[in-house]
Amino acid sequence: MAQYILKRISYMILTLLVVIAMTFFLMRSIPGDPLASLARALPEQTKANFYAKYGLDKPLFQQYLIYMKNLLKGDLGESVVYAGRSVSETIIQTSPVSAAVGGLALIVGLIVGISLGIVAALYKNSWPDYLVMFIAILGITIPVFVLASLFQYFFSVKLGWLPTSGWGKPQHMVLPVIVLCFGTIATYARYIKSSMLEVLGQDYILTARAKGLSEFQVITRHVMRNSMLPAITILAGRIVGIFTGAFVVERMFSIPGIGFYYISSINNNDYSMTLGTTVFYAALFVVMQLIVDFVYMLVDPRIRLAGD
Amino acid sequence: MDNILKVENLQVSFNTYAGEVKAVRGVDFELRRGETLAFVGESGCGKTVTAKALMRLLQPPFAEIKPQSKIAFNDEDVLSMGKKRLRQYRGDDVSMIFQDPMTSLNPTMTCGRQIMETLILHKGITKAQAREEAIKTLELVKIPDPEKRIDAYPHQLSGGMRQRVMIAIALACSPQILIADEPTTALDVTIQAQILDLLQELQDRLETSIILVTHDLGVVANFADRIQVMYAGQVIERGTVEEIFHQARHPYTWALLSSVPKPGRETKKELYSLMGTPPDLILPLTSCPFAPRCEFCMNICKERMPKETTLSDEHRVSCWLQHPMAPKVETFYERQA
Amino acid sequence: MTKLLEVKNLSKHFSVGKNRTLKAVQDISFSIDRGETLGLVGESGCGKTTCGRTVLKLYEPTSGQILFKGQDISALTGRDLMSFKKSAQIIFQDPYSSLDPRMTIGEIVAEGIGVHFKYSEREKQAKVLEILAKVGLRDEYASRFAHELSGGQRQRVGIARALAVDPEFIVCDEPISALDVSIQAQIVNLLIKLQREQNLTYLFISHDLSMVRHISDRVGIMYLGSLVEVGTSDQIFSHALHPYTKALISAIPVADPDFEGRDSRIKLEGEVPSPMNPPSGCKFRTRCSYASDICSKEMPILEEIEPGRSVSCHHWRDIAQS
Amino acid sequence: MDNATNDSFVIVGPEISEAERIARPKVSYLQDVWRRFKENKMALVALIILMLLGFMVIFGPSISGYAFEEVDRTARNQFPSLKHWFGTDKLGRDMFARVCQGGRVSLIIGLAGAFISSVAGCLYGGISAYLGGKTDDIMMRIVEIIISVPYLIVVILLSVVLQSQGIFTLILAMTLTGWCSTARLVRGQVLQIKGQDYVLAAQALGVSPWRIITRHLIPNVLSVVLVSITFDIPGYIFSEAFLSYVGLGIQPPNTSWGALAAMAQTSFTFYPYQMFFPALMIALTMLSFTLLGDGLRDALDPRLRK
Repeated sequence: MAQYILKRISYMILTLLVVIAMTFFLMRSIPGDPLASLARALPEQTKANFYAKYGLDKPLFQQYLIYMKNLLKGDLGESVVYAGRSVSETIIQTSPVSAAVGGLALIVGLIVGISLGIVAALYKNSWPDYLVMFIAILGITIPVFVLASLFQYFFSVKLGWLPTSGWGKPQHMVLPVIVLCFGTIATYARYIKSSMLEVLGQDYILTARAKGLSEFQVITRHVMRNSMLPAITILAGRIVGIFTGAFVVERMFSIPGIGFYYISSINNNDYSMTLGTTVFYAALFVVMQLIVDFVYMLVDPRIRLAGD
Repeated sequence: MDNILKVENLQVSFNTYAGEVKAVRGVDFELRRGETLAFVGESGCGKTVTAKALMRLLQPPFAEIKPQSKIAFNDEDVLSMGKKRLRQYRGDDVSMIFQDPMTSLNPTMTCGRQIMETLILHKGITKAQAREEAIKTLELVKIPDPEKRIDAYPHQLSGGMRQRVMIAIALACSPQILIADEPTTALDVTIQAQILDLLQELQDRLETSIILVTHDLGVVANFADRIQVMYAGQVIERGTVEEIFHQARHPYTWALLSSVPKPGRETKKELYSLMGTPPDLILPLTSCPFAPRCEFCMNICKERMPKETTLSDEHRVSCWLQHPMAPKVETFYERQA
Repeated sequence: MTKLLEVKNLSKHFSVGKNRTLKAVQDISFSIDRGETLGLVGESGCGKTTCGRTVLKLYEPTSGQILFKGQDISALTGRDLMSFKKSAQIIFQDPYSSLDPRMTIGEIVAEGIGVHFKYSEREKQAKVLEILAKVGLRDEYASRFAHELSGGQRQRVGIARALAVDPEFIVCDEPISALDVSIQAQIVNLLIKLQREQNLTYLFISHDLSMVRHISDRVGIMYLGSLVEVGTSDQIFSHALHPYTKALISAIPVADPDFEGRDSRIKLEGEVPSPMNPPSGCKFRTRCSYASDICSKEMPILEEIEPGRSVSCHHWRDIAQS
Repeated sequence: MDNATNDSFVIVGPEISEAERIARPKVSYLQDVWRRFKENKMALVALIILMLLGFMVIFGPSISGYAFEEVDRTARNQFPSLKHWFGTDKLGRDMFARVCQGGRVSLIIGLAGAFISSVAGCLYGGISAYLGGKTDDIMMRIVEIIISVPYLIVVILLSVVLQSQGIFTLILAMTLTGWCSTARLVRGQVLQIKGQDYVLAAQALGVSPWRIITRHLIPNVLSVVLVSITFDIPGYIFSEAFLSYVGLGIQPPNTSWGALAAMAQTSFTFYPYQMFFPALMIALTMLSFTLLGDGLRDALDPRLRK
């Protein structure tokens, strides 16, 4: 077991190294160089200083080593566009905001999605099922930014219940969280429904019924756990969905989260910011995936014990 | 002997895309206290469906028990039981074990909890008491180290052990009837013998009535008191074990008995074998369903359904050969002997 | 009689995960004469299927030799290999997974013909129908798909596929265990009839002892990857020497309520140990009533006690006398 | 028993042909699939919607009478009317023509992306599973690493790096990691089929590996791949829409549904119709492909055959 965890962690580190190297060299393979557009108007001497400041005057491989060394110290460099703004600090300041919105959206999405999935499975082929599946289909068929626009239009512009955008008050969170959790609701409602229907067809459900358990007890004791377990595996995918959804949502609702800065850095050609944030996202994702896998292993006795 | 279960005109249909599959077509029988009744027949003959119908385990709307059917448990109508009474009936009065112990145990729940669940449900005892009871039940089904095994998950046990756990679950509340649906089919021969011995021993001790569903006549020979042979959703012959094995009257029963090689008989000799396959149950049956495969098929067999003829207290058969006008025939095993 | 197949000290190990090996077949030797049926019996997981597949070169043996008509099959290549594949065929247990769901019955049977014979399309079709008729399937089945057939019919298609290349030797890997009783007899009769007509040689793998006794000339008993006893049907079933064989035979359910031997049945306690971690010495000792000290220390060898009869037990002499 | 004659009790013996008769009519595989597909009304409707969408996208521009890049400064931001069915945008371009053109781009991206990644995934997964052993280990480790990098991050990164935002670079960026999930899926399937007895039987018959792959493995994997393609297509359309929103998608004057919707988003409050039509098209396409995929999956699943 311990050996397995160790193995997984070393794979994770390997993956991270590959991702960082890939990101770094890809960013550097941009035709010209990352500072070209910004440095064009500068006089020759300033230009050289500018390049030296970001370490771009050294050979490429050396730059990579320096970058890695700094990375280990937690230093991701300085923004190219906004002088003096440290990339690491920006990430540290903005990520809690993203985590709050994203985490809330994930929790709400899971609760609502799982409940809807259960309802749909229990009332299969009747109106609650159709209604749930309709919501689920909406969730996966409408792009996030369209959904966000619609919500802003109705709840802020037409009804005036909630602010259109901004950050700081609890009501600022409502619309972004709703928009963001839609994808999770849709994915989980569909997944849980089919997973539950599959479990309901298993032999051990027949055993449970033959014991004299009520349908409610059969569901809560035997169906739930066995149909929830595989749903953990798709959690990693949903976490990513929350992140990428956050790019759009944070921008549309002017939330000062990390996604907001990521998108602006791309649009502003802020090379070091884009590089740093990408590395951060990749690392976060890889770690999340590992955690999800471990959680799955802990809750499923078949896997837990097979490792012994 | 008094009847504990009485079934009359049981009819079960499955609604499939191709139409209504009449899986059980008017089965009636009674089960007595303390006896073992075996349902014998090939796959698709309706024996498992009948067994599940007894516990109302068939899922509507896909499966449907027709309204004219009657199942009486101690003179109580099972088909009209309310939800609450039905739950008590399942598990407390009647319980069931299934063919494949791997898939019929919940993989994510310890064996102990699966046994305790029934106990808590029907006996209204506390968790601690239930655990104690569960250990006793595991001892009863001869699982070594019951204190340890009670916390094992099903996949940690071998096939034979799993089937013992299934039996423990079924017998936890000492039900009056145990329905065993092919309990040994998925097991190896030596384990199969262990499980059958165990069932026999428990029956003697607990005086449970057993319905044994099987396709293996060997399993039935020393285990059952009475046998009913099923074909195409109907009971075609029934009687005591001796009557079925020694005085069978239905050509299908003959065929079943003769197609198994017997020790001491010349080897590599041709076994009696039935040609063809059982009828598709989606088709209506107006004549004897066995007629197309029957060596003694007569003209009337293809026109009309035979009625059940009573040969002794227990022995009844549905075959036109019993008609006074029918010719006398020599059975296969008389020929082979 | 000439030996068609000779297996010498065959072992087949599978690696399972890291540093763990499953010794599915361990050091077994036997031979089959032309026109003979050797039954191979054992409980699930004893390695009988692996053994059957290894002698057909579907698995590469870990060690040991397999001689087919005196030729070592591991050395076969090119044309010789193809001619071996034509002579040695297999019939599977599961009539559902053994037929490609995307092919018609005709295509399934024709596949082997296409590989081994240079027939025109017409000759091929004629041969397919001929083979189907031989296993009792009508022409109209050639254009059907496997899922439209019943279990017994499917199994006959499996036999037809093997027969289509005119083999001399067929490994029957539990061909009847997934079938209904009345259908089992059909298939066994068919196998016996075909053997008579074409002088086929069978390795008949099964856990159904009564059928094995019925069809086999000689029988080998396997336990946890080892062959524990080999002999003629009569020797094995009436005068078994290995305690496991004895127990196995007495566990056969007999379809006769007045069967007398029932009370003297040998009851085997306990479970089959895991093949990943077999007991030391004699593998059967954990369940054996004859077990003594030597059994846990020394692995008994399969000794030939008379021509064609061998047993692997430290105590067989005592058992033979009792 | 009144009309029973002596003749009734004459033994005539079994009628094997009768007993062996196949009662149900002969159904070929495709017929069977089509029958089950038809039963799923939603999937059927989805198929029809997709055909209509395809028709609109191909012939739409010639029907409307406007070119998608044709600017008419006199007719800016006009609401839908008989003249401009879907209205016009802020440059006075006909929205219907633009939606049709955008559809072409979006659908091409979806179809080409799904197709390329399926072919790559099939080859990679198939080879990995068929060769097995160490090769399989290494190949799957590579996939694991690629797959654990967030998909959209890679796409964004590649779009930034490749800079020219034409259709082909977009497809390239999206398929560069998109094939991984197909590869895993195919590998799993091939491994499963490889262990089936019918493949073993073919090996025992001496059938060549090439023939085993083409005759047994591929046909049996194809249905699963087909289903995964139907789910992949909307995925690519969606990703492109997202990229357009971020500013990395198709660049003007060319357009896609995603780009149209993203453009309209800023002025949504005033001209909701500009967003409505492209968003509707995206939603319809997504919906139809999802339902179609569901229907196909059920129809092709051999477990459901009876």
